[in-house]
Amino acid sequence: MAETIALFSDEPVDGEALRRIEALLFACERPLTLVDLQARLGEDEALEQQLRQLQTVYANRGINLVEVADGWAFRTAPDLAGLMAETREMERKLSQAAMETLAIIAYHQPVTRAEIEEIRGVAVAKGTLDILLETGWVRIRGRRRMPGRPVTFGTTRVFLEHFSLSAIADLPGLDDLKGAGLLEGTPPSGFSVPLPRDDDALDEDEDPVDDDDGHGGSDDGEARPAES
Amino acid sequence: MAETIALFSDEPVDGEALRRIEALLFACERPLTLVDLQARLGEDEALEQQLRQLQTVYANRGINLVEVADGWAFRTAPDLAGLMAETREMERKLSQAAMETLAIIAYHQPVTRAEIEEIRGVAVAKGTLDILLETGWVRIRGRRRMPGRPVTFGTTRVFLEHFSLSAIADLPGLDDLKGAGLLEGTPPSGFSVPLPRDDDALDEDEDPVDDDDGHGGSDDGEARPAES
Amino acid sequence: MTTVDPFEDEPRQNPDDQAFRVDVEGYEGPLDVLLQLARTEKIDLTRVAILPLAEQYLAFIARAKDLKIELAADFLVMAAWLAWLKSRLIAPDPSDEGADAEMLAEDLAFRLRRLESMREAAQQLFSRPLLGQGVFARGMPERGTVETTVSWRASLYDLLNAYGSVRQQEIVRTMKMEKRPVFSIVDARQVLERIIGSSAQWLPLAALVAAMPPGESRRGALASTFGASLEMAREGSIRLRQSEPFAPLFVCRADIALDPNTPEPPPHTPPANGAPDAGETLHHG
Repeated sequence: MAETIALFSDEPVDGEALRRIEALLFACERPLTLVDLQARLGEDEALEQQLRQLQTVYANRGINLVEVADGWAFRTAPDLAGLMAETREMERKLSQAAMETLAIIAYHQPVTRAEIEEIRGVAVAKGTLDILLETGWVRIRGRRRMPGRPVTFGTTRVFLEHFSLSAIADLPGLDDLKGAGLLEGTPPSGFSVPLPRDDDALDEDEDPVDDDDGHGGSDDGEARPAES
Repeated sequence: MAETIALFSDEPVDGEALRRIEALLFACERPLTLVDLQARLGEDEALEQQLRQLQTVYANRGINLVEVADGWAFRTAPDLAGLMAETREMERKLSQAAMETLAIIAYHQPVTRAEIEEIRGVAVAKGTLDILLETGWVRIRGRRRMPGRPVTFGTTRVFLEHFSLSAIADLPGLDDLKGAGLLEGTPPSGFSVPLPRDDDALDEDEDPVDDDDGHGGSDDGEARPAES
Repeated sequence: MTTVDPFEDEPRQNPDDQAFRVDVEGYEGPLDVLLQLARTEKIDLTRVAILPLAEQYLAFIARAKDLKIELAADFLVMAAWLAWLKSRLIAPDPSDEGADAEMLAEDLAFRLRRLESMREAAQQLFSRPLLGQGVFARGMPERGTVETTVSWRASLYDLLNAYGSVRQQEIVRTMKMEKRPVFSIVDARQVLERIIGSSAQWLPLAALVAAMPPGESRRGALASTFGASLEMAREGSIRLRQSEPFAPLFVCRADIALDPNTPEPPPHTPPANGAPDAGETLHHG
């Protein structure tokens, strides 16, 4: 790809003049107009042509010579802008609401938004589910076969990796939670901590997320089923 | 004078890689080290060769690719300095004493104040060292493990950058001075030839500057990251 | 020689001798003077040519003394030392080591060469293409856009803790329900009025308690029912009868209780199985 280093055509080239223009434009902290350049280089009728030549030299390069509103300047080639982009990692903590929702999804999956709300006893903000989907820890598994066909949520492999679980069944059960002091008091009868599973097989009352519903499997808040 | 645009020899050229390196180095006013570049471009064994190729491309241009301060940077060609009158920074007028002291620190580092004074044959005014520290060219490296635990001085990356040195080993005349034994202690003592080093590793007889001794801000100006 | 530096401190005042002051101010200590002398006298420092240099220095000091210039101590120390060195170099004392003087001379020459080399180095350094003077960096550095990628942090403990706190609410909720035995006297009275009002005979209080809505604490229902019946009896709308202490209580509408045709409540027979009856429970309540 040697052609990224453009060459001049047959037109006469004053290499020394190009060097000087190049250096001036490089070192100056603002774009230079023809007048600016002439003030520093001396009057030269060929200046504009030389600028065009220089522009050709840099046409396919990592930096381009561009004419901006207030003069001429070097700029990074637009297609390389991504290279300049600096990615900074920012660590963020999940909110308590998001942690609780995540925990409910982990234990009770596949679970619908309404079911999460029933367990939490408060509504789940749409943003909370969006954040959980963004973490990559939560995924939409399918749709519950019931009126409104609400989507069901489950956890992902990334979730297991992040929390260093070899399998979702490794989440501690009721006795472990009590033993760790995370649950206190006597649970009422019928209180249980489910043994979670996160495999891809759909439950009997789960349908795959259809392509034809046009919602791309988002949790769009669509079809929030009647609360129990 | 088309030859101002240097061409490659027969060696294979990855034009796209050169574009990317060019863009990165052009965007930054400070030198980028190989590590900096690899952080943005990904590991590539050819990087150093590509830098040399790019250096060749720019060899006769108004802007040159130079090795400076353990990194690479684009700089205007030295012969065009006269053109840059308006861009020129206010020159720091250093006294002869300060310039000499700087040279002694550069060539003899790590060096204590007493050693500087021995070489100069005269006391070093406190202000002289303060000025040098303020320029960012000199830093306090550590403490000499000897009675009084005097601080040792050395130079910084900013020093290399300012004086267009690729590394401390590039100090002008260093080899001659070494050959003449002028970097040694006094001759009758007959010590081995020490070479100046500006890396952070402390000498055997150097200690780190303690926090508790109140000389805070010891390493100011030192080793600022290459990218701004 | 590291103690005083007259030339880096305040310029010394020698108003009497302007010319010499100007001359001397360029020097930084005795080594500097020696170096300058070597230069002006073209004395080659690479060879041991200390003798002529020492003579030059001594002459310099003598001239300063003639001009009554107060010289810093280290200038004088150097002069004394050079005078001694000169005498030893010219006429080595066989008793002490003559080689010593030559070594000291070489030492001094080394120091001078070293200082000179640093001066040259400084000059070379500052004649390099200095950034911002001889070479220039990009005037308009381009800052890349900063993309922030969020990495979410949560530990397994956070997760379990959150789950625990959610499910804990369930446990607390259930326990609260158990603690809610509120069946008020007003409620009991409504039920009593309905049942007694439609009944034309004496009714055991225990039966009335049993008729209270289910799901409430029996003990609470008993207390409320008893309280309501006492209230109604006080108002005269019902009559209460108990054949003996701890015997079951019977309740009847006042008008019917007064009717001689109304059958009397059954006589008390203490329960053989010891099951608590209404009266007994009342005493405990």
